[in-house]
Amino acid sequence: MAKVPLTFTLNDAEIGVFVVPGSNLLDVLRRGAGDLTPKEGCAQGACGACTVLIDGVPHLSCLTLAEMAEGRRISTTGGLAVGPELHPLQTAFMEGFAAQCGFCTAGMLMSAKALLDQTPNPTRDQVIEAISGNLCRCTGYEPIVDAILTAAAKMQGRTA
Amino acid sequence: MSLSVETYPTLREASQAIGDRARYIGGGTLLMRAVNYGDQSFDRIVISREIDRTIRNEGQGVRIGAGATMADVLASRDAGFLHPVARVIGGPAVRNMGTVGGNLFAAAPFGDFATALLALDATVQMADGQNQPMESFLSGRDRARGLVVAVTVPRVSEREFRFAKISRVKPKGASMMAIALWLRGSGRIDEARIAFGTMGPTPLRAKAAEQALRGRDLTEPGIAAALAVCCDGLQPADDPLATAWYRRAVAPVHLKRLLLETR
Amino acid sequence: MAIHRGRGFACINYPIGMNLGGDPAQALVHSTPDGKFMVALSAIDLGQGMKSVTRQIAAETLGVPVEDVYVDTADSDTGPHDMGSFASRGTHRVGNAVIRASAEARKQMMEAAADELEVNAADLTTDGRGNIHVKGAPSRSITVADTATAAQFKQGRTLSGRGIFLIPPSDADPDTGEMTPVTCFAHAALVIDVIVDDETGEVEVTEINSAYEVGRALNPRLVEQQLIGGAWMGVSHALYETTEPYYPDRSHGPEDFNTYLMPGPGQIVPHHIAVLERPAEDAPFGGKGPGEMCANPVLPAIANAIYNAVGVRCDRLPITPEKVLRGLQANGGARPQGGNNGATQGGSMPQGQR
Amino acid sequence: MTTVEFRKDLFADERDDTLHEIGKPTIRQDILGHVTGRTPYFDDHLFDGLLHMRAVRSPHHHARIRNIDTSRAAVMPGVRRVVTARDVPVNLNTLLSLINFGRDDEPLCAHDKVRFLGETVAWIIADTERQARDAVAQVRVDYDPLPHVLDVEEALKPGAPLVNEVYPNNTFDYHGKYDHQKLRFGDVNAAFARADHIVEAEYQMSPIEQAPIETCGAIAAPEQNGRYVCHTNTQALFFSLGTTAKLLDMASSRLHFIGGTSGGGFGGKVDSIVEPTAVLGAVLTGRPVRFTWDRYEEMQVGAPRGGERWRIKDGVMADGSIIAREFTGFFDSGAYMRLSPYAIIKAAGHLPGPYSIPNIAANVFCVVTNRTPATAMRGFGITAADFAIECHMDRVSEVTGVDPIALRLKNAYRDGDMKAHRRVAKNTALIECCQVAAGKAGWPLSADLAAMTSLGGGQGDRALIPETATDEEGRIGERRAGRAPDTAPSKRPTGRVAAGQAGQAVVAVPVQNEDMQIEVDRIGHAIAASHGAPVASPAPTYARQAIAPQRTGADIVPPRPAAPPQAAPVAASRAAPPAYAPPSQQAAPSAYAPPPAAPTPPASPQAAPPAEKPYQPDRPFSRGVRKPGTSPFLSGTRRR
Repeated sequence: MAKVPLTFTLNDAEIGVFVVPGSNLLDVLRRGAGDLTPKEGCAQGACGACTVLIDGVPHLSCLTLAEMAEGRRISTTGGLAVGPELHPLQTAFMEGFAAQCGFCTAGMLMSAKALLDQTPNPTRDQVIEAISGNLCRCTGYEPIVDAILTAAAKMQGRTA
Repeated sequence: MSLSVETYPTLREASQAIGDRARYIGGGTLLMRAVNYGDQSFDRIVISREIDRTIRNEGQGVRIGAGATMADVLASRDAGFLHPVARVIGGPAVRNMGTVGGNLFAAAPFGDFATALLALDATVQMADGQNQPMESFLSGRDRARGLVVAVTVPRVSEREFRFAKISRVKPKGASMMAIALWLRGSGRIDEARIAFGTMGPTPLRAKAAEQALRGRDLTEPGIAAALAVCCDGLQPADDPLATAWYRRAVAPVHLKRLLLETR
Repeated sequence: MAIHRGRGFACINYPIGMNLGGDPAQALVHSTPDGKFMVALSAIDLGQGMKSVTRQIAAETLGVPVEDVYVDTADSDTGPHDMGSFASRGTHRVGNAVIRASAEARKQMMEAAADELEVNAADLTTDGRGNIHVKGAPSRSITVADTATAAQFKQGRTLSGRGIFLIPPSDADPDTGEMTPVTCFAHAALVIDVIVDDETGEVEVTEINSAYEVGRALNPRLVEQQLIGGAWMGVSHALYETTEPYYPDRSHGPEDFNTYLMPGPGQIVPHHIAVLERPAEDAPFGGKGPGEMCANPVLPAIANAIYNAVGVRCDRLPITPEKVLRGLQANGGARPQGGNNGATQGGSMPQGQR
Repeated sequence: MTTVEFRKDLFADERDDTLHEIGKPTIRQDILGHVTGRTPYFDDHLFDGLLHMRAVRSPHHHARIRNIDTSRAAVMPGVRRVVTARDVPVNLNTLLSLINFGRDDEPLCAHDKVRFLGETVAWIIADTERQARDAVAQVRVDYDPLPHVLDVEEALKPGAPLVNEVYPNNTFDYHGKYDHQKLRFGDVNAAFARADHIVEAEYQMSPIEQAPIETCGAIAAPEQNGRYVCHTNTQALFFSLGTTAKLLDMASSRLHFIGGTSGGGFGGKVDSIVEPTAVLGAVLTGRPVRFTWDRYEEMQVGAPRGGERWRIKDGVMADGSIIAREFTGFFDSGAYMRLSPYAIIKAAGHLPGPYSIPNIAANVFCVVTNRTPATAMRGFGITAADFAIECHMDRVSEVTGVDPIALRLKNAYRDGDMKAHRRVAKNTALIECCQVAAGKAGWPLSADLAAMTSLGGGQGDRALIPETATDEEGRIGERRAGRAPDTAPSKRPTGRVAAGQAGQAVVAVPVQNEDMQIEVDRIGHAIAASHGAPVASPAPTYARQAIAPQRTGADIVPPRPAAPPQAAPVAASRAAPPAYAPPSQQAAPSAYAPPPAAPTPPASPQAAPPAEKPYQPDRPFSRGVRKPGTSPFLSGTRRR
């Protein structure tokens, strides 16, 4: 089976890999590019654990045909922190006890980041809408919603 | 039976490439799930470099390229009357991926956008230049050949078009039922088109109810006859979300609430 | 044609740990040369916080700051035997094993410090901030770090400990069912408010007021995580979830998260929680595992609230809108039950006026 | 939205709240890994040359396997190995055999017949997951469908299809004697005869999926020295290791299991199926092999919390006292036993719920059916029983006209009460939970109910084991022979067990040596009086979020004066458990001294609320023990 070349930008790094035709982007990111932060929860597009940003907007990497990522700019939780400096969302999730098993967290953070990039001062309902494609089985969602609002406030110099 | 991916420069060429064992990929939300789960019914994936994501006014209608995503619809002022539909489809990621063209092929419990297009009597434009009304397109959907390149939707006012998605999970969940209404007339209903989603193998019209609304006003007595016959012609089935019995039982309730705007 | 409010109550107890015993847990603790402690377990952290709570237990028992303890749960080559993380046994069984292992390590640590300070180990205590000092004389002290270094490089002594906790296996009597099921029980009671749509059978949980007795909140935020997430799961189990919607008929089983239903982030229920702490005698610092029990009372409380709202007994889970609607039709409509239950907004209102 | 308050005022005299690390809201050790995406789950380990394994699954509920033709699959592109039952060294197991419970009844791979939809009949190992799926589709299995049974009570009928030959009665055999677990305490039939009301109902729970976001999975690979490493998300590392060793007939020392971090479990990752499968694949191919369930498999093939059906019959007096309660319970184990029979004993020990009822009888069945085997889930063995019990309490409330909470308080178990499984209740707190929840919700309680306490049980008959009626109905095999038509506890008892009959309670094994014993003054609770007087705080409350209004009961109901303090005797009678107390102290009465100087205002009749008004609890709902002095740890503020 002939593999095909694929290049894309992953968290500001240029990536070139060879992929099996028909692979999904999630598999390519994890096993091809070695970025293990997006997770596979269903491969059906229903859990959101594989959420990544493509050209700045959230996509489900499990439902993205790898070939269609050619030349695109992909962001994952692996690139969220700047060096040792955590993104305010990460800090807020930590301090807000917004994760238990942690498996949904990377996808949640990507959906939340996309929201705050577009809407720095979201309402609670906007936060809920932004994570509506991301399932969490542990927390009951409330700590996650609170953490995103806290991060937004912090980024705006407010206290939530 | 390993998969191959074929890329074509134009929609027309891509359209000619699809066939028994070749599927076109738009947003991927339907096709890639099938790929991931080893669907054995195809082994070629067809991509077109030419993707029509444009949304523009065209005559009396709005033309939406089949490659337009739900997010594109939400970003379009011209398609403003369709925002209530696009907004309730999937989460943000799905809306960035799922296309209008793909939605026409989505089996229950998906296909909310197609339900709306059926109520609005949209026209489906195929790659070979043929045009088809939504209703006949949907009834022949499983045998459809060729690519959809665009749909043209009559431009309606937000007052004339109403949409309800009944889902148990909020804010995002699969449809237990979707209802789209196109109501024309002032005071009394001159013309009504009613489409139900997830009440049959494809979105279906409630023609008896449409008939019964004609000449009536939107009051409880005015709509009573329509509610009584609203399931005529629908073919609800049991599925994990609800039984056919329940769907029939609550269809008039949700239709009533949409008509009287008491939702 | 109305929305009906209802209020329901339920209370429960829950047995902590694997029934009938026979489920050992072990722990190993050792220090690094600079006085940090590693805890090796084969327990599993599946989100409940096993690593975090055993870390606090170890730190408390050792008498060192929690930052100086790290728990590893990963590896069968280094982690001693444990039955696993289920049956609410983690906190109780593993926690006790960690106490024992940490107690033994502490004993070594205190003896090493006593050698350095030239006092009797029994006269020493820890301040929990990394120092060991003579009781009543904080100035006569040595750091844990210096103690560990001395033990390692000067005294030739390990600061390490082993721990096992076992409730021996027992059996139930075939004729009377006599048994010693478990030794400690958590408790909960809650009041749930719902609204029920009498045309569609849809139920919405509007508020929960609860009291959970957890022995001791070893980490209040971890307890809170369990109680909030557990209540969400309880609502989900009551109203949404099943792999067989028409059980015992096997058809139409959901195959994805689109059709396996769970409440979404738009359905967060306001929840007012009180945590009670009555330490259990044989539990680590009295703490009982709150993770399992917290979902249980939600299910019946919702069923009872629905009956209170519309007079339909929902005895089969999950309580789908269809089941409620069929009940309403069988009764010839809603029969609100009322009652002196303190519901602030009792009664019914036309649909659309919520 | 959510508020949390810690009611430090309650049971304050049983607790030392001045510990250093316990009770602190320390952030999770694993949280930095979670938020950076670096937490290593089982699938986050990369191997060169990783192979992918997928199962061929039964399309039938019940069928004999005539033939499996893998010839076409074997030559498919990328296929490295076709694996069938013949490749499994010891292809029969039951999970709890590791603790010597139950009979081996489940193959890792079916060979003679399939017993549920989705059962494994073969595996394919290939270079890519897609290739494995493609080859799975090419395996041809010739089935001879058999009649199947899916309902627990149908399965108990004499003519029901036999599901699993290891259990020829479609039930687990308890103690080599009965086809169900019995619980008998007192004489329910005699009590029913004198009850004012009989309340009966049936309850059911459908199977529920644990639904962790990470599905069950494992990667196994050859290590050095003839060992195999297995990265797994099991909830029970040594269960999975031991099961693998047994099924593969391999010394456990050749297995190196790495896990400990799981993307959710909720009970669904105990069954130890993916681990032996992946290791088998690694053994057969000499390559790293990944075997993981997709979401469909997780939902429909992976074991759910099984379905349960419960019938409850109560004998109730007009005042709401429940004098007899009878249960008939059915657990749907599916085609194999796994953990279900154990959960049934757990359920039997849990009955009749948190209530003191003098006459109890229960028959609980573990039934084999042709469905996906059941396993553990959060609340295993208890969730459905509690659903049934608590719905039933409301039915009793309706029949007797006694307020739902009042009914529960009236029947609540307390310290010193004898439980139906013949052990004394201790460390109870049901009453306080009811009172606090009622107070928070503004649900009115009468003054006497509000003054109740869990400490005041064990008086009179409540502490005694009554003479008990027994029977020998439902011996193994009788039902299938048509000689035991009834599943409910017998109406015609044939034996009596004398009053007071009980064995010894089982307690924890004492510490191995003295060094492992934490000092008694450092355990933080009321085992001995050797540490300083405990302190309590006035009910700190903290709201989760500043945006959420802090909810107090005070705005709902008027304050009330304190109730009388509880006397010491109950506490004084408690003995230190051997688990903690050094041997020398075991026999000593370990009174945790009640607070000597507690300024406890006795309730005065004058201060009580007007008699004509229903009493409503306020907050804090203490029994009046409010002591001065507040621990720095109890300041009531969230330490972030």
